[in-house]
Amino acid sequence: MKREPSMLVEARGISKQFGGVEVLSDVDLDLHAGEIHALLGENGAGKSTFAKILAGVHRPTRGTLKLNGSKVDVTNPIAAQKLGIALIHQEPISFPDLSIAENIVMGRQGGGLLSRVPWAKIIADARQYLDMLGVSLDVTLPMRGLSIANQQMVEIARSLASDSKLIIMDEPTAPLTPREVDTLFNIARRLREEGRTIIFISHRLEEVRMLCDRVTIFRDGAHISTQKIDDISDEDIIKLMIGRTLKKFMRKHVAEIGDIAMEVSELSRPGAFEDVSFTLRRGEIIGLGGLVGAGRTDVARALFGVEPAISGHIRINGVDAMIHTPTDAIDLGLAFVPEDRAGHGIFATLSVEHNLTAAVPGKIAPSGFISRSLEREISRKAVDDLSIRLASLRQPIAELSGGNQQKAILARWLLTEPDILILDEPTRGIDIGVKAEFYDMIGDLAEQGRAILLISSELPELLSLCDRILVMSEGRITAEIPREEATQENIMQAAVPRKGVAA
Amino acid sequence: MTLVRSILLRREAGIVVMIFAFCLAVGLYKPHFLTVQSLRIILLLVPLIMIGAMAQMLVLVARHVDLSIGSILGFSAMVVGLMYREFPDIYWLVGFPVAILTGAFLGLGNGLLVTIFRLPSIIVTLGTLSLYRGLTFIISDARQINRSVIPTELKAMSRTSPIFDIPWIILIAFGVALMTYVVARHTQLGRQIYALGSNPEAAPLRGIDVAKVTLVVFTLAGALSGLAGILYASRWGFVNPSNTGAGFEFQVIAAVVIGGVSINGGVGTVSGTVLGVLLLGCVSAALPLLGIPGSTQNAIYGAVILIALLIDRSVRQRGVTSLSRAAS
Amino acid sequence: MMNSTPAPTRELAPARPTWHIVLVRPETMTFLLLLFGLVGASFLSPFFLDAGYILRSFTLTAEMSIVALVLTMVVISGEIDLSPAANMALSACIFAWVQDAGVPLPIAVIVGLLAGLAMGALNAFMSIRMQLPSIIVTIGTLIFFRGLAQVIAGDRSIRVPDSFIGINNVMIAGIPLPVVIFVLVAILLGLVLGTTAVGRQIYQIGTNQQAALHAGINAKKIKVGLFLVLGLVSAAAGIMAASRLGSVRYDLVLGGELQMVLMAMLGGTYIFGGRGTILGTFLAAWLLVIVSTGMTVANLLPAIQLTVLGILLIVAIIATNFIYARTQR
Amino acid sequence: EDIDIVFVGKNTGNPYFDSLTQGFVDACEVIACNFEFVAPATAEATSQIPFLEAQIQRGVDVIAISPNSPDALNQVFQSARDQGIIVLTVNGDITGNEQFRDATILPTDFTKVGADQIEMVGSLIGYEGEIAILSATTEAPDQNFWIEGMNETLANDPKYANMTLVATVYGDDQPEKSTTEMEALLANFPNLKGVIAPTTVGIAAAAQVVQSRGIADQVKVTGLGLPSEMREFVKDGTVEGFQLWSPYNEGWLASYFAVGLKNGTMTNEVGGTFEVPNLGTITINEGNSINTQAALTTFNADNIDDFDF
Ligand SMILES: Nc1ncnc2c1ncn2[C@@H]1O[C@H](COP(=O)(O)OP(=O)(O)OP(=O)(O)O)[C@@H](O)[C@H]1O
Ligand SMILES: Nc1ncnc2c1ncn2[C@@H]1O[C@H](COP(=O)(O)OP(=O)(O)OP(=O)(O)O)[C@@H](O)[C@H]1O
Ligand SMILES: [Mg+2]
Ligand SMILES: [Mg+2]
Repeated sequence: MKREPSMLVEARGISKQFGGVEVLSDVDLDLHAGEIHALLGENGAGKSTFAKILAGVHRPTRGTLKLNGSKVDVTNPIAAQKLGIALIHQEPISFPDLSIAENIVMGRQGGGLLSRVPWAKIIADARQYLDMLGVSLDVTLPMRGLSIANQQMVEIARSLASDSKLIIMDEPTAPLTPREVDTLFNIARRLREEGRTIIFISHRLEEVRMLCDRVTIFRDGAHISTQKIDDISDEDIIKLMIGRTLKKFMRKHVAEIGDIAMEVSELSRPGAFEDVSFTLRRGEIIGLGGLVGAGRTDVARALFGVEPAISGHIRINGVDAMIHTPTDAIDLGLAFVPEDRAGHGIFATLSVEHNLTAAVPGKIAPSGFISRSLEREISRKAVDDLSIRLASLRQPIAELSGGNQQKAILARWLLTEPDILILDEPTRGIDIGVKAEFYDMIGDLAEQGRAILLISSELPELLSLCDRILVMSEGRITAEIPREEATQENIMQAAVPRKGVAA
Repeated sequence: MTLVRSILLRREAGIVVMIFAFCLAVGLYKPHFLTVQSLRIILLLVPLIMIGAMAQMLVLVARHVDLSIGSILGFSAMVVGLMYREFPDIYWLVGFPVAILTGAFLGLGNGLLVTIFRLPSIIVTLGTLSLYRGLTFIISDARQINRSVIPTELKAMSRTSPIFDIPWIILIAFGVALMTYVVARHTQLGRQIYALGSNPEAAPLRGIDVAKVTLVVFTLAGALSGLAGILYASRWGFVNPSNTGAGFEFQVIAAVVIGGVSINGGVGTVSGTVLGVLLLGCVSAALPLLGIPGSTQNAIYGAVILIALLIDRSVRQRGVTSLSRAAS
Repeated sequence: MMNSTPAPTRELAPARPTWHIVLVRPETMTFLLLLFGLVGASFLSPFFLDAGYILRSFTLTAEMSIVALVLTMVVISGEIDLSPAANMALSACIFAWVQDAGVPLPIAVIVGLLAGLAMGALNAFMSIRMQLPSIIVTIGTLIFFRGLAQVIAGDRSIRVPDSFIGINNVMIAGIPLPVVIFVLVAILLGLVLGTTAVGRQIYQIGTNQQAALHAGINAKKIKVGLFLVLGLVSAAAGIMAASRLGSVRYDLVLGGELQMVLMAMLGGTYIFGGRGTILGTFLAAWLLVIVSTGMTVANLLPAIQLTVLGILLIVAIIATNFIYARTQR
Repeated sequence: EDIDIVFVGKNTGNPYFDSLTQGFVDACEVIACNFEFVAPATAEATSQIPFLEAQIQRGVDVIAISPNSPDALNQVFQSARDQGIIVLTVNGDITGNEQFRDATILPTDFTKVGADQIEMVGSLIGYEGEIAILSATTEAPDQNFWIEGMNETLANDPKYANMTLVATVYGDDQPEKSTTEMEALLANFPNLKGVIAPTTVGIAAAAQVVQSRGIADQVKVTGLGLPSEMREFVKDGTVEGFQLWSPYNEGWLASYFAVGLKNGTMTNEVGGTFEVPNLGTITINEGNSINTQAALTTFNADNIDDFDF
């Protein structure tokens, strides 16, 4: 005899825009009381954003939420807390100077500002929750210096302490060891028995299958499907997650592969990546795939001299290169489009023009003084070449859409006439239309004889564009797959951390 | 982990060692420095700085800074002085609530500017440093409040004692330190101040009302500066529109930074601050005994701040190193 | 912060019209305030409106104004320096002390300048190399430099030779030399900041240091350079002040840091870096002179002046933040 | 036509100048002058300059000033006098730069202050024992001049043969520093009998230390102080006596002299004399220096209530 499950959360038409890009559109989702509900989707599908909306971190642009049948407005994290919603953030957040125990309770004790802190109880409770998780830490020590895994455990303990009806775990297992994952799962099941609801976000299908009751799949910010986990196969899940036809982005021409442009051997920066070696030839596009946090960005930053490697060699055009700063790299003909566009790419308040010419001061100011006409001419041409859509060269770049900002960054680098381009997630957060233009541009660049290292978390992108695909996992290159043999499955295989090896 | 903790612990132990070493060195040369009498001198030097340091500590822990506390001190002292002058018959203790409320009000002004307009506190308080000082001149008509105006009972607080022959103002200063300890360590407010300074981005995600806490911190700092203002009148027996409290903020910042309060927020203890204040007191008291001209004092303060900054950084650096070690 | 603007219109948003770009900016506010100040001061006192007097009054703050011009560049690059006033005093004291001890004048000047450079280097070391926040570092060095000046000069005023006195009495086309120097430095720095690649990079560093780094701009080098130039110019300003006053004491331009920061802020320099112009600071320097001279010649209490300074500073940052928020979107 | 007189004080909020200013104000109610008082917020060397420039611009007739610097103001004085403005230094002079002012009005004959102060402390301690000086800043010209006089008197006058000056320290005219210096004196010289503090901040701080330690019968504090600040210490027996002059009379005399000079009824010749109501006949001394009174006034429990400055 099965009872009709009671509904805890009903989300209707939830949408969210960031700076003009719609990252969630009209998501409907029902959550039953006492279920563990998996949320799956590719990187950037909008899972975290949806979670943050439930937890009051973001306000939806449109849409309504019902909790236990009554409409609620989760205006901020405090409100969410009061409604019994707890979120374990994907990147653990903490107060590094406060003790572990305090991090577990901070902000959720009642009482006014002058009410007493019940230290003994806080410490005892913290111990109890961490014990429950099988973690032995001195809870009176400050958070600072805790490993990511332990930070994650503290976050989980925090959500347990909160006594919430809905606990959202955003990739909680990413930094954990298998033993820790087991403990976490046992606790999650116990919480389910207590009638609480858990949203579990993960990229690891086997985990989802072990733990969850139902699964929801997001793709490109849209709700694709919700099913009982037993009713759907892994293949179907992956198909629903990836969704697109690969043909759409097929690279039209394959460029002629030329000389070795860059040769990297045994590059290491302990803590970030180890023993990275590969060669990159002119006209070649190498893909660098892997899960988020695999260390790909760190490799790119090391190659470009932003955060140089500790050991290993880089040879450019057959000559040993010393790259300590980006200036060194630029002089050697490298260019780097960083993944964090707002943080590392654009000068938001400066004009498009100033942004375009930032890396080529010598070109616009041959005599030391900037020539306005030269600058205008160069910028105008760059804008035309990449068909960047803008109202005026003098408008602040922040007023452009994300895709056009990204094109401007690429244009900036093309002005340096680089031989080697490192593109880190160049299409992240830009719309499908511009994406296609980007793919064409990348193909054209290769055809011009440039060497390209393309870091991407989107498998179709890698599959359709790259001549070879390197896969990284936990800071090491775990596979090198030629274009002909590459499939989503074998890339994923190499990308997923091997159980037991992780620590 | 324990490494970080032991360094932090050593920070306070380090100041204690410095105080002892300094006192011993001076004592070898001038044995008089090691007497109870000289302890009394040191303790009488520090009450105002101690109270100001408690105020500044709370502000710094919240990852702000208040440069206007000297001007708030001056303004509050002037308000009380004017009150005593205009209403000579008023009960003298009324000065305390008046000074504290005046200070709180000015502190609230800082807090509002910081929270409403989202301005950096350092610039806001640089502005109010000048503004509040100007207002002090205006309300006083640029005239000093003379010794005869300050009630005898108030002045006597710097001499007379209820217990163990320790003058009232020293007791008050240590009382304030104790209260700050209780607030910082044992109230929600205190912990939220630390949380806010430790990670301002995380604070709202963790349900902390950032604006409210910020306002309270600045108001509290103002109130304490106001208290220091009336104690100034007690200690020195006059209130001068241009001198009273001038440069106070720098002495206080020196004491607090020496005491191990991090300029990056989140870190700082009352005990460290008290020790920092005492160390400065020892230095101030020892200079004349050693015959070192008072004109070197500012250079010494400045150098001490710079050195404390470097120590602060190296402690943090080691903290970061141990973090990356733990992560790898 | 978490609100978002409607997406599709964003990309197509028309560029601001030219008049908007030209007029809606902090410098316009400064200029209007300047006119307003002129009119107001003329009403306050009949003795005010006299070009000779205004120029003479400007000479009194010309040294600080020159330093404020360089400080503007430091602030645009995303740092701040509160120590230049103390640097002026210490450099001037060292200069006067050295020449008082019998060192020939030109060498004494060089020693003074080198001292200023060393002070700039200390600031650069602490804030750039050790990566400590420059605002706190320079509060420390402010106390330290002033304290050292006090150690050197005590309460004494050190005289400079008569031949060295009187830079303010040298007239060029009827304009006192310090004012001429100020104008020239303003033009020079305006050109550097506005038309050279380095100037452009200063804005880029101040706007987004990480992005600048990723674009191959050597932010550290430029910032260190700015601190050094600021140290050197402060020293030169201190020595100019010595020539104007004929003697030097440790309390030279005591509290001048507030005025310098005020000049930069009032001219529309953005406290968080990336925005501001030399023109703005140039106008603000005149504005301040007019405001304070107007009040002084009307025999207003200095108290009122302090109050007005404080209010101006706060209002200036609020207004600048507001204007930038409006034009930034 | 009334004569416009401006007095530029060292700084605002300095109680000493309240009384001095009152002298000007009262005189200008009697004789034909307009008076204004201005002063910078801080007593820093250069802070008076804008105020002087403003007065020149206003075209006043007489600038009276208590200079904050003995030499930094020379250039401005020069341009004032070039415009025919009379420059009088009041209560302090620009020693070594006398050519930049017309005359100086000093409260008393400074050459006698040292001797008077030694006599004062001698009378309090029975002309026997260790004494010390707590002065203003190390470079304060007036104080240093008086201290020189004290040293000479001690060395040359047999009356004081049993008194030894053990230390001269400087409190920089700040209450905190003056207090610690006073405490250090007591610590370093346990047999100290008397302290001369020839500065108003110093004497109050010294008295406060003695009061708080309750050692008024062992250590006698004297020096130069304002009756309004010292009244309490005199009344409770902490201080038996101290000295000063009348700042009021300085302002009073300065006004009469200024108006006289401007009207041509008085001259600025060394050796010349003129009459001032209440003060009698005044002589212009060497270096165009004028004194308002011949000797210091001594204040004690008997007369302190007669003075309100
Ligand atoms: N604060 C923000 N501002 C602008 N864009 C954002 C912001 N947060 C997320 N995005 C964008 O929204 C999209 C969805 O991001 P979200 O973090 O929800 O993805 P996700 O499904 O959690 O991916 P992952 O598996 O990588 O965690 C991405 O394109 C991301 O770049
Ligand atoms: N800003 C940062 N601060 C601290 N740790 C970071 C930061 N960025 C990355 N990391 C950590 O460094 C490691 C490697 O991350 P990296 O960004 O290089 O991975 P990635 O494979 O490039 O991921 P992505 O798909 O997000 O680009 C991860 O453990 C990650 O948590
Ligand atoms: Mg996510
Ligand atoms: Mg990456």
